[in-house]
Amino acid sequence: AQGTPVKVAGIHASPVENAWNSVLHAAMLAADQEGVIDYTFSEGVSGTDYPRAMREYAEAGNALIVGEAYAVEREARSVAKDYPDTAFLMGSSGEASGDNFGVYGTWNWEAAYLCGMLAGAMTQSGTVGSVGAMPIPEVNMLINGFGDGVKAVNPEAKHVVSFIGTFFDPPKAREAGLAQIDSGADILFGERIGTADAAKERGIKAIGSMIDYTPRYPDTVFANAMWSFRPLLDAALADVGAGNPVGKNYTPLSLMKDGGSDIKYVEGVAPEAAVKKMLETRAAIMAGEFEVPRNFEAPA
Amino acid sequence: MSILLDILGSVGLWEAVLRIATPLVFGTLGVLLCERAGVLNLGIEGIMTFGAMLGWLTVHGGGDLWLGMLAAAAGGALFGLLHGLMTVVLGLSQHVTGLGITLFASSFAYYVFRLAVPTSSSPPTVTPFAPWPVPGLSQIPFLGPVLFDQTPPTYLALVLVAVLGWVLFRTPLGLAIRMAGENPHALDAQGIDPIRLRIGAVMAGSALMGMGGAFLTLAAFNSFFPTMVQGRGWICVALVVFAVWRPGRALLGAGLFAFCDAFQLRLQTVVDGVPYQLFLMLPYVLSILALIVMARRARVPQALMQPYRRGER
Amino acid sequence: MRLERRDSPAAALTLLAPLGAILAALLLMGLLIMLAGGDLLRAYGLILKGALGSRLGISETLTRATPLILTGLAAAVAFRARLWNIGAEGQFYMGALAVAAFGMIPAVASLPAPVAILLSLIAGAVAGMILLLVPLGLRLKFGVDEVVTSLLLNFVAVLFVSMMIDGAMKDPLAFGWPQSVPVPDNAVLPKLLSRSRLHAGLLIALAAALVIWWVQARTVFGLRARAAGLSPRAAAFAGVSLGRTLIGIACLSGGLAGLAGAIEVMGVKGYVTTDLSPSYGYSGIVIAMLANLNPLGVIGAALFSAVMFVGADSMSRAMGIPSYIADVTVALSLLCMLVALFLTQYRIRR
Amino acid sequence: MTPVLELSGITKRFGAVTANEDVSLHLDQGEIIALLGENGAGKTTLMSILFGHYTADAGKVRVNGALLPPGRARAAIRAGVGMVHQHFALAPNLTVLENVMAGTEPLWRLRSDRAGGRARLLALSQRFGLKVDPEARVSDLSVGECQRVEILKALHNEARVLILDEPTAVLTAQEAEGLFATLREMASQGLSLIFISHKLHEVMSASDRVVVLRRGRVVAERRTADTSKEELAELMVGRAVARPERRPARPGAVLLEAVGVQAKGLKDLSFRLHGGETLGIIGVSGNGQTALAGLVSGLLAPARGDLLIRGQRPARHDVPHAIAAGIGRIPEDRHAEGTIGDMTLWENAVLERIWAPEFSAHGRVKRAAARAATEKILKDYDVRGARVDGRIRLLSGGNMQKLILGRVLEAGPDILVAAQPSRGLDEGAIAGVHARLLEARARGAGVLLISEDLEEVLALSDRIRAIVDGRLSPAIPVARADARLLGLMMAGDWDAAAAIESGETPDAP
Ligand SMILES: Nc1ncnc2c1ncn2[C@@H]1O[C@H](COP(=O)(O)OP(=O)(O)OP(=O)(O)O)[C@@H](O)[C@H]1O
Ligand SMILES: Nc1ncnc2c1ncn2[C@@H]1O[C@H](COP(=O)(O)OP(=O)(O)OP(=O)(O)O)[C@@H](O)[C@H]1O
Ligand SMILES: [Mg+2]
Ligand SMILES: [Mg+2]
Repeated sequence: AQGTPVKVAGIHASPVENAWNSVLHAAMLAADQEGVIDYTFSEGVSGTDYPRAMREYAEAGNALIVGEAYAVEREARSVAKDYPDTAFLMGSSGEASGDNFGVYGTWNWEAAYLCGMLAGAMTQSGTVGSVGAMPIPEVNMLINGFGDGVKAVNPEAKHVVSFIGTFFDPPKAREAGLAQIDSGADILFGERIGTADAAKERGIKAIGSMIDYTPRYPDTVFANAMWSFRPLLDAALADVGAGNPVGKNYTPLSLMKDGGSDIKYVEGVAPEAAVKKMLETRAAIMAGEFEVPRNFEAPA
Repeated sequence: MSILLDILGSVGLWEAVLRIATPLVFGTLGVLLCERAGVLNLGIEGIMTFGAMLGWLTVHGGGDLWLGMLAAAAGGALFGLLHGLMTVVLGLSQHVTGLGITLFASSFAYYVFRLAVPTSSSPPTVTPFAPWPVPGLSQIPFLGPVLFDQTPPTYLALVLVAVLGWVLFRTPLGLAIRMAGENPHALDAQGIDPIRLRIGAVMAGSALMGMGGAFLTLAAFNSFFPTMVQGRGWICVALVVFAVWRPGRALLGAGLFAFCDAFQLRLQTVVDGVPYQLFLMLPYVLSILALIVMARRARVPQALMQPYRRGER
Repeated sequence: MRLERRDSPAAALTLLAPLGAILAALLLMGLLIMLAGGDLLRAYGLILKGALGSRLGISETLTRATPLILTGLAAAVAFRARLWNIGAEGQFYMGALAVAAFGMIPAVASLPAPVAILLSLIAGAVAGMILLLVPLGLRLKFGVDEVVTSLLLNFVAVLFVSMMIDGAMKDPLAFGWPQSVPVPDNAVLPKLLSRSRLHAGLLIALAAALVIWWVQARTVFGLRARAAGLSPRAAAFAGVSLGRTLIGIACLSGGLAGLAGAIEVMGVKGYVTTDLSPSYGYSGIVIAMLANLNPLGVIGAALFSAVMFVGADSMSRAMGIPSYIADVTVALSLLCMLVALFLTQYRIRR
Repeated sequence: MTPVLELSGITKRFGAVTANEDVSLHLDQGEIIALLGENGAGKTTLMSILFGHYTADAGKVRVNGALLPPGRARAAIRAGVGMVHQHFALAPNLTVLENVMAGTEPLWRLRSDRAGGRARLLALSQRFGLKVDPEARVSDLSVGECQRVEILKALHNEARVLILDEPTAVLTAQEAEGLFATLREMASQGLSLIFISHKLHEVMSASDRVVVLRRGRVVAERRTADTSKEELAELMVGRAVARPERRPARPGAVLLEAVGVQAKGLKDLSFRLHGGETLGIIGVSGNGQTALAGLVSGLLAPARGDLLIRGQRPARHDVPHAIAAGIGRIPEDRHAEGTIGDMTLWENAVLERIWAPEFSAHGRVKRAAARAATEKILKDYDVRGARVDGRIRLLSGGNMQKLILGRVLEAGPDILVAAQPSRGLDEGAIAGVHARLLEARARGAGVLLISEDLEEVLALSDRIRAIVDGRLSPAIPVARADARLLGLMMAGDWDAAAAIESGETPDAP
């Protein structure tokens, strides 16, 4: 609603259905609709094509290019160097570089911790499970956050973890979830889409990550560790608009206290006491009185 | 050790085996039928993808689940026809055409999907096939839940194994198909047109591949995603060799493959440090070993990959 | 209606057929673009512009054509001798992995760049060779058909790469991502054009095509290889050692595919991941076929395929059409081209 | 009475080649016709049109007076026409029964009546004395058995007219005799037959009527009783052909000597070959002819014993060394061994000597020289019907053989191993091949002739040995050879031959 929309391009390595990408995609679509940005995107862009897509969008005059550098860290930075007038905001586990290459991470581990607190209180079998893509730091941090939350309320609980070895294979994530249920888990934390399907099939509860899975699995997913891209996008847009370098780490905006992440849960599923305790912890985090440990190591 | 035994003795594992195996069974039977008639169909990966998309789209658009399966079969048959026209009628190279069809069918499926579902952040779902316990049989301890508490397409796949076995080895049609794969000239000399027969077999085989794909979106999962076939088609090509071109053994091979996958997923939850890739390699390596063992017996369809052109020197 | 083989391909058709094929593919693609509500002529213009209309487009097209030339040659060489190498994809990955592994040797970092590059290329080629010698050995020793074995080894190879880059060769600085340690700086291929991805690998690929053409058309080895492929029994009668010839061919073919992987790592990516190749190995087979197994034709076919992909990819971005149209276009061109080539060799008679 | 089969005005062109031109012919019930003609005369084409494999450009086919729709094998089978192809049309991995039954039942039947099929097959095999095992896999059968399966296939389809395309080309003399007995039996049971052959004695002994085809046209038709071999030969080729005369031998030094050679298919084999003589090897097929040819050609290495060339053991027992040592080789199977169909004439002509300095240097092929050498062969050996750069597949059998002769003889070998050199060739071509072999002998080369054609061996050889079960019989001079003695030798009874050999001086070991 203020002046001409900024030209923004999104480059998604996965199809935009992939939960993580869909968060970006939804935020940018919304901004587009509000007239803040003019959004174009490519999806399913392989590692080989990714740098070309970056260059093309840069040459096409986009002011900001949003994407993910994870699989192309080196090349992405070298592209940014070649186009100093374009701002890049890339998902990355690394650091920002130069004036125009900013990075962000998916830090919804605090929310995962809160979800873990509910799960720890609810498990009957004493075993909970998590299905992840690959043991990379951000996934590890998330799953560890969940596990820590579980342990915080239920030190005896067992937390089993499996990785499906790829970022996007829902039927496989479902199989992994079923395997965990077979080994005793009665609550699943689905870092990957497909996990909740296993829970649904076996009639147990599940927790989602990044997006709100509850509408999709109403009786199964009772809590979600939400992540929002909008604060990051807005900050980067502000920097671009003001002519400030975007070569910095935007990740902290993912934190709960900045509104970048939060728990979203269904009332009346978890025991009241557990919810109360969780909300207390949430308030403490918001107030900066409690810090959820950040653990990037692969969960054992 | 006892952990391993626990896993091996669990119902869940064996139930998963059959479930994971189902799309492979469809696909393997499809490849088997094509190859028995003398046509290598490397289009399978793409045809499965297309079947997965079309089956899902049909149901999403309001069709019945079985209508979805049927649509996937029809879509597969259409690509089979294309493959048949190019490789059987024109006699073009079967590998190359197959790879071309895989590329075309899968990218076309993604394209159509994206047009049908323009920008969704979370893909629309359908209500998939639910497990249907066979009355009575599903009560049998252990075997019941493993074999008789599956989704209907899984039962269909099992029935198809028997049907294809019967057709190939007990009916005149099956004999003609096998002869088309062994020596099309001989078939022609007996008054049957090998070209039409081969095209028919490729279409039927491709229809099975399409159904295998649809299983992924209508039973194993409930929505379509690009790249979701994930190499399952190639595995079927290998399984056919492992199966020595016999439907019964194709079931066995698909089961073995699914077992490796299911076991690997379960093992991960209990032990650490064994690279899962080793398990995933196992079926491929076993297939190669199987090839070595049976190579001497030369049971490969002798006219596989050889185009038939009437009256050419 | 019958198909009849022409005694010799009609000269005019040989030129017209590929043009016709491209036209047909573009028309079919047009239908799909119209389905998406796009403007046809604009789309065609954008494809050309995207692939050839800018410095970026040209450099990207050539960058993409480079590995395709090499894998295309790998297939052409093997197919001509009737060695059905469907395993170029796996050989590509093994070549790439070998370069990364070679770079891990501490002494390599202190080598002068030309030496490091040369040795890395050799390492890649040898790895590709080894992977193809396995199915060939099985064929020579046990009579196992190599179509399926080489295809199967692709999956074994990619899983092996996945295992290595997740294990012994994992880059400790890659934030846990499964990727190999990067190749040392002195083994990186020089860029041909600044601010682009175009690298010296293109020259290597072009030189390889010339050399292979010469070997096939002019040398005793080329003649023997073709004889062995067309009729093993007659070749043996003429004194061609089948085993030796096929081993030579396998080394050449596997080596080229391995080289493609090595060059992609040394020129473009810098390290190995399991998505290094968008099916370069499989595409090579199609490209070899489009080129009628002629090594010089492979250059043209690879360029064509790269133009179509890069152009259509860029068009999809510019027009907001699903980006999958790029792959659709390439696939359609390939299928049309196959039919067109057929028509140059056959005529349809009533 | 309408003839069971009537072809009228059949014309068929392949591109520029006219394979059949206005061919008319009829066949009566119970009659055996021999279709005779040179290579490429159009015999197979004509029969393929009749059977619906090819569609004629003009002309009609009638069976029992009814018009046969063109291009439909099914219709021909329905009408009772059966065909035994020149190249067998059998599926090797299927059983005999499966091969016979394929296509005989309605395709969509839910269950194939195997028991019924087997019973019928066995009944037919009884009736015509064609013994086969229905459950045997075809790949395990001998050529003769395969042919029986082919005939049974046709009979199983209730063929009333049976066409056999060169049925004896791959059979031994005994098997051929048996086959003709069967054919006569079939004719006496009311079947009508057409068989194609180049072999005049078969035509004379087995047919009622002979139809001669030349360059696609019917040039003559005779009752067999009213003609002679000589007349037929002349009709076929269009001029009188005489096989070349053989001059007396002038044997020179021993060029090739086998001493107690054992190898795959050969047991304790010894012989000597002198310069300027032809040693003929006769025998029933399957007794080691192929192995013997392979041994001398360098394909098969002795497991024990020695093969000495001019008294020397070669450094390596392989093809290039054999050729370099002066051995010229005419292969038994020119399609599978002697040539590579999709390579050009010049490539086929030089491949086996590509390493020679004339044809290559430093691994580079001297293409101009190779072409020139081929051009010379085409001229000197009268190879017709193709260009130096054309695919050799397009040549007819006889012309292919001429090219092989040319490439072998141009290297000036002093040892020549000729395996079945005139198999499948017509009279004219045979005469040409024989002349070349005699020429080589006259120039002082030793010729090892391995042939199943007794007539040929008698015409060309100076001495004759029989090969039986991988062993060679004593040698007899051709002057002493008679049908009884040769028969004994091939049957493995060598006493008489041994007595003759020890009486002769030159080659007593
Ligand atoms: N499919 C074909 N395409 C082109 N030319 C052909 C084809 N079939 C036969 N011919 C040509 O037609 C002519 C007659 O061939 P055909 O096979 O009928 O001869 P034939 O009398 O059976 O000879 P042979 O004794 O060698 O078997 C030959 O010149 C041959 O090259
Ligand atoms: N002039 C010759 N005389 C006899 N044999 C020869 C001659 N030239 C080559 N050969 C044989 O031909 C075969 C192939 O020869 P060529 O030299 O082309 O291949 P190569 O790979 O170099 O073999 P080699 O290991 O013998 O050098 C070998 O067995 C070789 O011994
Ligand atoms: Mg013939
Ligand atoms: Mg040498």
